[in-house]
Amino acid sequence: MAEITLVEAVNLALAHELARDPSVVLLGEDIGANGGVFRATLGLKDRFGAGRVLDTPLAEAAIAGLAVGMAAEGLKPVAEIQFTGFIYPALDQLINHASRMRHRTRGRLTCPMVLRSPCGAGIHAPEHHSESPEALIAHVPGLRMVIPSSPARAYGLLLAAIRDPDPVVFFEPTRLYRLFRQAVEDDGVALPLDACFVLRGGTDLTLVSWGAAIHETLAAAGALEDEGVSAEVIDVATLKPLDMATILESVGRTGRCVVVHEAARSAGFGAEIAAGIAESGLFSLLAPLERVTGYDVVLPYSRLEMQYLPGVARILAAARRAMKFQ
Amino acid sequence: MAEITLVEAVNLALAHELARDPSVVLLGEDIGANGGVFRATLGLKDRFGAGRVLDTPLAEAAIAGLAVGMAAEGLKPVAEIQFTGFIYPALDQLINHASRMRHRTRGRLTCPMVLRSPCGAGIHAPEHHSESPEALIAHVPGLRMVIPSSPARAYGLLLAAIRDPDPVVFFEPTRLYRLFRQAVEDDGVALPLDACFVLRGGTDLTLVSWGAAIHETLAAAGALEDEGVSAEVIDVATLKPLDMATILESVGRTGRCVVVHEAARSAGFGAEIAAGIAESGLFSLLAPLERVTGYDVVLPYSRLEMQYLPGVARILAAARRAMKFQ
Amino acid sequence: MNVVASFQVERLEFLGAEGELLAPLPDFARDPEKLVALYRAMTLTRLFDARAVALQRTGQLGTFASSLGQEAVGTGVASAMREEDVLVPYYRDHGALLWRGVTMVESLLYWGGDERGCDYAGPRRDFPACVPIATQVTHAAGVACAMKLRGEPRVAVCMVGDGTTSKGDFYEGLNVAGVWHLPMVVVINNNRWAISVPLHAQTAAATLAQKAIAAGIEGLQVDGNDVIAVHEAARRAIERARAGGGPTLVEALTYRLGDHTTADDATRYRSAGEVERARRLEPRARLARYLERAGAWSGAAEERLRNECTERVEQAVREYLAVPPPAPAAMFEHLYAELPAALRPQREAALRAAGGERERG
Amino acid sequence: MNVVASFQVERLEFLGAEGELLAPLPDFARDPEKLVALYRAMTLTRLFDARAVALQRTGQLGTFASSLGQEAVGTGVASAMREEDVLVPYYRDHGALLWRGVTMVESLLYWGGDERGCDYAGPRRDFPACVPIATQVTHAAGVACAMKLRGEPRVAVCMVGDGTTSKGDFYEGLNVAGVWHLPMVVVINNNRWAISVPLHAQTAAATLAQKAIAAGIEGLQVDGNDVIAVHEAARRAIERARAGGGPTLVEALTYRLGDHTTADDATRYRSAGEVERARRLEPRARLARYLERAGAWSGAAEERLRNECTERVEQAVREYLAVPPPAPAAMFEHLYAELPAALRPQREAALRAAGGERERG
Ligand SMILES: Cc1ncc(C[n+]2csc(CCOP(=O)(O)OP(=O)(O)O)c2C)c(N)n1
Ligand SMILES: Cc1ncc(C[n+]2csc(CCOP(=O)(O)OP(=O)(O)O)c2C)c(N)n1
Ligand SMILES: [Mg+2]
Ligand SMILES: [Mg+2]
Repeated sequence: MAEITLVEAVNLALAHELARDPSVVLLGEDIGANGGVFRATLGLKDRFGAGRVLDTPLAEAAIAGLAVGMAAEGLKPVAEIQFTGFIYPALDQLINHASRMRHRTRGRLTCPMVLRSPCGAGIHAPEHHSESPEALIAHVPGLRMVIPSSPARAYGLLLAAIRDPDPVVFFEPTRLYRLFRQAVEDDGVALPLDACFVLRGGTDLTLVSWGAAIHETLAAAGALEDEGVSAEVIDVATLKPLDMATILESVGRTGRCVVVHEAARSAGFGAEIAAGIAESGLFSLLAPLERVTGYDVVLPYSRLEMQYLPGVARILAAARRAMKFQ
Repeated sequence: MAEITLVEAVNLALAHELARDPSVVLLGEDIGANGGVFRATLGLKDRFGAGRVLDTPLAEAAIAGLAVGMAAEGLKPVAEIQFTGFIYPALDQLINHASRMRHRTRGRLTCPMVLRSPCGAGIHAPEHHSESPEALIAHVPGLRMVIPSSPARAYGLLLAAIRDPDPVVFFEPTRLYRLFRQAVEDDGVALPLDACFVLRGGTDLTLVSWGAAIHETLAAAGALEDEGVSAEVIDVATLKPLDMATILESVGRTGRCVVVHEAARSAGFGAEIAAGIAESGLFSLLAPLERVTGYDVVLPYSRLEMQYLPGVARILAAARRAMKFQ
Repeated sequence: MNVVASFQVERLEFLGAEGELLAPLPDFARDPEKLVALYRAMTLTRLFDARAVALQRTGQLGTFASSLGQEAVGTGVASAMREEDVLVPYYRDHGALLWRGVTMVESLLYWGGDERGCDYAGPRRDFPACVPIATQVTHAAGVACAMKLRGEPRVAVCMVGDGTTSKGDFYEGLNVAGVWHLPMVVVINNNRWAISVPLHAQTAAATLAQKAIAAGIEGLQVDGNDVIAVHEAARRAIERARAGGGPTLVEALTYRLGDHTTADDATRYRSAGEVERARRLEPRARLARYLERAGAWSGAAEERLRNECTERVEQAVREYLAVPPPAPAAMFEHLYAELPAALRPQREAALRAAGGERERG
Repeated sequence: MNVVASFQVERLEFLGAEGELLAPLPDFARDPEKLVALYRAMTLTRLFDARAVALQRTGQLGTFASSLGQEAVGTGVASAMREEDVLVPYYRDHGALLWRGVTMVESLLYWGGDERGCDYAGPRRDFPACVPIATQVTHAAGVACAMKLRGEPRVAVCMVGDGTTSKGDFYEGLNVAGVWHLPMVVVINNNRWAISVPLHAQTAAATLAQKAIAAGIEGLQVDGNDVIAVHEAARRAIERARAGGGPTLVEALTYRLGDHTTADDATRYRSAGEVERARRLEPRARLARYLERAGAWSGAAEERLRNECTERVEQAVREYLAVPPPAPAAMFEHLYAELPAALRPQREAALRAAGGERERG
């Protein structure tokens, strides 16, 4: 079984579905000969032809709108927005159309599309290339919001996203694209789109995160272990619909919870998890909930981005506060 | 002192600032001769001229982008998006430019603009005319997000928004536009943009809401009084930056909190308030936090919209659950 | 300076304002039966439309967008489509929807605030009316792209208003259609107003057809009050698209005789004189005059048609009014193919809340 | 069919590929000193640009977008502006920025990931480089609108790429500029590629200048490797705009000789032959040949210029590398005019976290 990177896992899943389902079509900027600016679609145009892998003009609203039209007409478009910083012109189509097509036509027309986009900071990219707008998507009824944090989950979740009969937004953390390799079998087995993943069991503290921040969270859990603290780490993976049950079960056991995400804090998706606990797990809490997030500031240019990101030290500080709380 | 409606208060504030500050310019679709589809800009073009009140072509991205350009060049544009359902094409400009202009130029260029937009359901409007996307805005660093719930607050907050040196998004609940009248003096006195309003004191329970839902919340507080429950009602009004202190102080006294909003629940702004309490007011809570919100469904067409909205009965049920909780 | 490219915009018209012939009729129009069919459809559209406005005025319908005076556009275009083509309409396309087989009951349900009105029993693949301006243009391009990729001889036909041409996605859609050579036709109902904004405040372009030039596609103007011209222009464009000839932009010049919608009051921003002048050019009377002169229509036929249409409209209204409101559970149906487990508690809460309301009510 | 509108797109060019004259020179170009000034600016731009690429390759700069081969566009346009005009550039406008007085240190800071690089000490009202494609076009329209409303004889000059012309806001901005008759000029750096997408896959339009027709504004094409043509076209357009003549779209035909950015590898998607053919048309050598023939330039002058530019560039690089990184508190500065109370705890947490890092580091 080959050890591959996350971006290779994305490529593998796309190839798998292109081969399996003739209605799958990829579209986006520079995804053809160039194989995508991160090479997520490398070789796919050569292998599946220009009729399956479409280089679009530079127009994100059109990319999303094309996908809506294709999906309603029976294709399974997998659209790429080159960076999440350029997804905003596509939001209108996602919110006003993709999410509603099935509902407003009472199931007559549907929108089985995927919108992939590389997200997140930490790769010293130019401005607008490091955004994490997942909370915006997760607020929209009718959409699904998925962010993998490992090659295996990228593969399995992307298969599931493409096979899902409804629109799925799929963010791929650029910081993880080539961070590490993992054995991934091209077995076509999808992962569930309605479940968190418990990456590490623990009894004293629940750490909840998703995307690239999972890795600082896991590192923090490792450091906590050295301090004698057993931290459970949950990768939310699918933010919408949210598997709150897994989180509540964990917090019910540990009584302490730190949520970690890269996006700005206010009205970030961490708030939804905190709210879910305050509603349904309140009295299991032994310490105040903590959020370790990007600050509520404009994402700084690259020289300061590491100061902005929730690093291991900040996660550890919050975890220690939670553990010390009496 | 004249008793006026909320939409008249908006008009009054716009007129006041147009008269006071020659750099104020209004722009938007149908705001001129037509006075806006809700008449918020009624008479202003006649009074201040076509050089101050600009009817734009039908292009929301352009409206927002024009405002950014005008603001950076020293004007104070007050742009109107005809309905919040059509704000999505403007988000790119709000998120990628308006919110960042000051930050990325280290204060050299700034963006003192206001983006007004009628929001919310309950007026039996066609689809896309009843949206409440305030949580999307409230997530964006560098923006302010304001929603008034009475004529007086509309007047005072809009004055403040226009005078603010940074970009402010200002949603006006259409359901309140003509729901009731209130005495509003045209005294040019602005209200603070960083404070909640305690509309009603109470000792047993804190009800937090904003926009049109304030009125069902107040009605519920009235009904609770009849049941012997003293409910405090807080109008958040400015969602970003959020005055969490006022909410925490109240919940610290009452120990019970219900957050009410019209928007869909998941990752709605109620989550941020719940998170703030779970972080900083956890152990004052005597009952689980409750959110009474729009469901996580596509906003239904008008025949079902009242079933979607958080009505008095649903607020009461939640309040009673919170009160009964031991 | 050297000229490196030149362009012309042409206008197609056959019937003058008095129903007189301005040019030799195209083939299809030589058969009076064909024209009578168009006339009947335009008449039904007009009566349906007026009835819908009346329903709104009496609180029995939501906000409604009348197509008064623009019936030749929808009827002319839809009648040039094949059944297997896909219509991507906007909210003012009653004539096109009726011709495509959307029922009046469905339309009334839609405007009455009931999603079931978009579940067309007839044209299953046609899109529901689009409200967010211009967003439908990229949908049509997506539909056309699907057709082209599958090698199907089908065409996506998209309807837009004049104000719509100012919006970015209108242009993005045309540009993609051009470079991908898609089987797509975009028809502009140029009714000269976008709510209160007249065309001259919308764009400096002398014609809207010339917007095609930016996308490198075919564009032409037709007299949108001349159903023969509209049908002929649409037919040529659709058949060219079907044959692999690429997309076309058709600008149909007409006039919005009514208010923008029932929520609007057009007297606030335009003169009665302008409306009166435009009324003299309206499409139904013009075709009637031509047909009468051609001996294909009569006062008696007109009366029969009106009665028949009125009866059909009233029957639809009765059926519409008898439809009970959707159950609250409908909010959770068709949200996703299957309701996610996370949403079940909300659904139950909604049903409880609705039950409570009913008990109290 | 009647023709209701006709349009032509013209091309302006003066210098051929060998530096030969194709047409009588415009007035400004009769003064060799003026041309030498342009040549010097293009040379500085090219050397700066190459040094920036080298800095990136050695890890001393972030991703950088070279303007190699397109120097005539930025220099030609900016040199036609007045100081009080406003430049609204995109990320590939090094030549224009330099001419406007943005320092090389500022540019390097920007590309090095430091916001202070956008705090231009020189052109205080010019916009920083725009990264989200096409969004700057509506900014320029807003700037131009402010100028017009205040009655100022100033012009907003906006730079875009060829791929940019596919995006909706490009078109929305042009359309607004047209209907409001704004003092705005949009210049397309048509370098034939948008990352890996060649122009023919971007649009079916034969020229990009014809996109002006959709907006009802002036449009023309220039040889973008001929700085005289670029300057002259920009000058005419800017002065027409200043005089109240409305907006113009200028398409400058050039070629992106380098990779899209330092993160790109253009050999993946285009042939070496194509690049070689384009290199023969590049703007600097062409102008040098003309100036040499005109006796206004020499090998010695060239050497002096290179040395001088290299020294200036190296001095800027040294200054850039000496700038310490911004303090973490900078994240919270200039976020709002005044930091809201709600954000103070976050600021303190950030400073604590940064302090902690420092202690451990
Ligand atoms: C994106 C968007 N912005 C604003 C509106 C509100 N609105 C509804 S119709 C309309 C005018 C449309 O004019 P036009 O395209 O000419 O079509 P017409 O209604 O005249 O047929 C506007 C501004 C909308 N529906 N969508
Ligand atoms: C809205 C948006 N989408 C995508 C990108 C990513 N991107 C950066 S440059 C570029 C190509 C731009 O091509 P063109 O307009 O021709 O300018 P050039 O870089 O060739 O000068 C793309 C797709 C972006 N910056 N903004
Ligand atoms: Mg119109
Ligand atoms: Mg280019």
